[in-house]
Amino acid sequence: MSEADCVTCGAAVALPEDAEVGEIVDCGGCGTELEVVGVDPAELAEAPDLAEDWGE
Amino acid sequence: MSEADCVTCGAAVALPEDAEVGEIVDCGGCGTELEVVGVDPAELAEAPDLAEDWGE
Amino acid sequence: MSESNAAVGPDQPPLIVKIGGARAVDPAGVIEDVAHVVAAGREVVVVHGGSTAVDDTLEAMGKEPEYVTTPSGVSGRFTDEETMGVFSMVLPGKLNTELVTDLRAAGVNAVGLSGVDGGLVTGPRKSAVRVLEDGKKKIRRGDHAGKPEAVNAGLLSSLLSDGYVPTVSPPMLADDGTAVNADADRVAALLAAELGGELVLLTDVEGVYADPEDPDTLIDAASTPAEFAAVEDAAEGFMSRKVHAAEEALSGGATGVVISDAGLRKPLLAALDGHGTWID
Amino acid sequence: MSESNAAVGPDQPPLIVKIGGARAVDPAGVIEDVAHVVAAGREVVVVHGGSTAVDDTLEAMGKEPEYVTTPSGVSGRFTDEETMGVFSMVLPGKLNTELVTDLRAAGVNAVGLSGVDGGLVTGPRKSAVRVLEDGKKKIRRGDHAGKPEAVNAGLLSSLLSDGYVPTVSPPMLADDGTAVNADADRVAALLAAELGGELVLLTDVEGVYADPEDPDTLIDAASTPAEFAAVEDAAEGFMSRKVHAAEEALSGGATGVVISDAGLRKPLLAALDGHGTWID
Ligand SMILES: [Zn+2]
Ligand SMILES: [Zn+2]
Repeated sequence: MSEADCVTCGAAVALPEDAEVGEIVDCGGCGTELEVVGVDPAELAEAPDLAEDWGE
Repeated sequence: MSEADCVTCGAAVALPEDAEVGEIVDCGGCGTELEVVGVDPAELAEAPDLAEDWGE
Repeated sequence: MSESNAAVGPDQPPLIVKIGGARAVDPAGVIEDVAHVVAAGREVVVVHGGSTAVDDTLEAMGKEPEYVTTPSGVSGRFTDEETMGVFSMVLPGKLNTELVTDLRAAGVNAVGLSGVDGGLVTGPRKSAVRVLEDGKKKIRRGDHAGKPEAVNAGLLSSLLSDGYVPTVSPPMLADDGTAVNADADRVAALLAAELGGELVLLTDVEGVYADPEDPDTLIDAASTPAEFAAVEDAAEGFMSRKVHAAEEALSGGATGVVISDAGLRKPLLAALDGHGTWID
Repeated sequence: MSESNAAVGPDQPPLIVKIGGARAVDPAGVIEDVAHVVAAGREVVVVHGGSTAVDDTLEAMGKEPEYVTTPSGVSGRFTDEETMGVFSMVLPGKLNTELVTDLRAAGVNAVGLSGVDGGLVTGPRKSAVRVLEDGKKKIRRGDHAGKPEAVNAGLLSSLLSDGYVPTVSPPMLADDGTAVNADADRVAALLAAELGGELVLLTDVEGVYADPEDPDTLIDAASTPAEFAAVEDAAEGFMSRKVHAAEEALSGGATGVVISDAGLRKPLLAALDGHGTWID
């Protein structure tokens, strides 16, 4: 299990075993939604806030 | 080998062994171009005069 | 709510008709109806989709159509670059050409346009989408989809005043300059709003049912906020999108919307005559 | 024969540019050139084909493209109903949408149209064709092909005067009401004739060679009947069709035709500046 720092609060965030690029994980420290942008090494970025639209 | 009458002059026109629908045969009597429209029984029609066009 | 023959006069607002796209649906009835309405002097815009035909063509080319579900449960096509090419083949290519040919054969002076032509339909690109896959929330990027927000009204009105029937299909032109997938109901709603027109959404059911399981519960009309809220509550799945489209059309300036059955013998005239669910 | 910068002024006749259809040909150069000419105030119509892309798509769908040879040795596509569907997918669908998107991204106000739209290009259907197969003369029926003979000039000039760049592809609308395959060079020639315009046929060679084996024998210009006869004699295969198209354009009212190389860095400006074979 790898981990990476939250880009907002700096807390260490543990990635699930089978984490995939694109997956969204929540920071346990500040609650920020983080996008897994790399798995080896683990890297996180703030997940874009995408308004969900009915005509998707 | 089957034969059919020329639609123009009435002469008997012999069809090749392997005649196919759509094939064009010439009447030996009057020279009319005849289209094979049936093979069993053999049937002939005047072949349409299709101008050949460069942009075909 | 019946409009009877007044619905086809030249003093009526432009009529925007959204139909399915595939010839398999047999649009002969609606084509005759369009010819009738146009002959009576009313301006008409036809909009079509054709998503199932896109799937058929993808499969014929050995590619599996991909649908994703958002975290809140909305399902939709994920349009990668290759799918976008097939989308253009099927909608503005095969289906639009067939529909324009059929309309012209019925005496309708149709001109086919995609939302890309002349920048007819533009809006923001949505290239990333949140999806739920195997219980995981993910960001999927590379979606060729967009939200129709603006219309080249000059192109549309110029064609209408010259006597043409614009026959419109997705894709639209996104703000990043790419051609992208857009919901055809929503495109039709936007055009109806822009033209201050009446929108007829033809579909494969009679209209909106209070109880989708019970055909006796068809909602005839919704003219008050409370009635509209009841329609919104009742609409499920694909029907909820049509109701959303109706809402966008009306809030943008459309004079009325009807959701009605494409399978009736004269489906467009029937809708104009009061069949289906009227919202205004 | 050089026209230099005068070629792009607003006082020039409309310019009709025929290009290949597939993005693979990289039309970026010609797109920039079209943007340049349009910005200088000249009216431009773009016409494209895309036959090789039709073959690629047929093959991707598991269908073999069919070509037939006429008794006099002219080779051409036989377009059965299924092929016609794929033709519409590829030309007005994928390729036209891509080209309009690319033109718009370059600042050109392009509107894509097939010959079916608004009855833009009409003429007789040629459903039967004489072919030579295994040494036998045969009649093949069911060909979806036509001869472009008439243009909806009103639609074209209305779009041009509104500042659009019509971007046109086959099919055309046949007199029996069907959408059919038509030679894109010939469509371009007909539009040039109708508009009294200048026709640029961009191709994959420098122009017409007196001896196709010898690149030093490029014919620069043909202005007299004798010079034109020399061009006709020299042109072989696909080039003879371009020369026929040039002839139809000129006899119909086009002001001039140039056959030039699409592979040059600025292929359209180069053609307007005197490259290729000029016929007038
Ligand atoms: Zn945090
Ligand atoms: Zn005879």
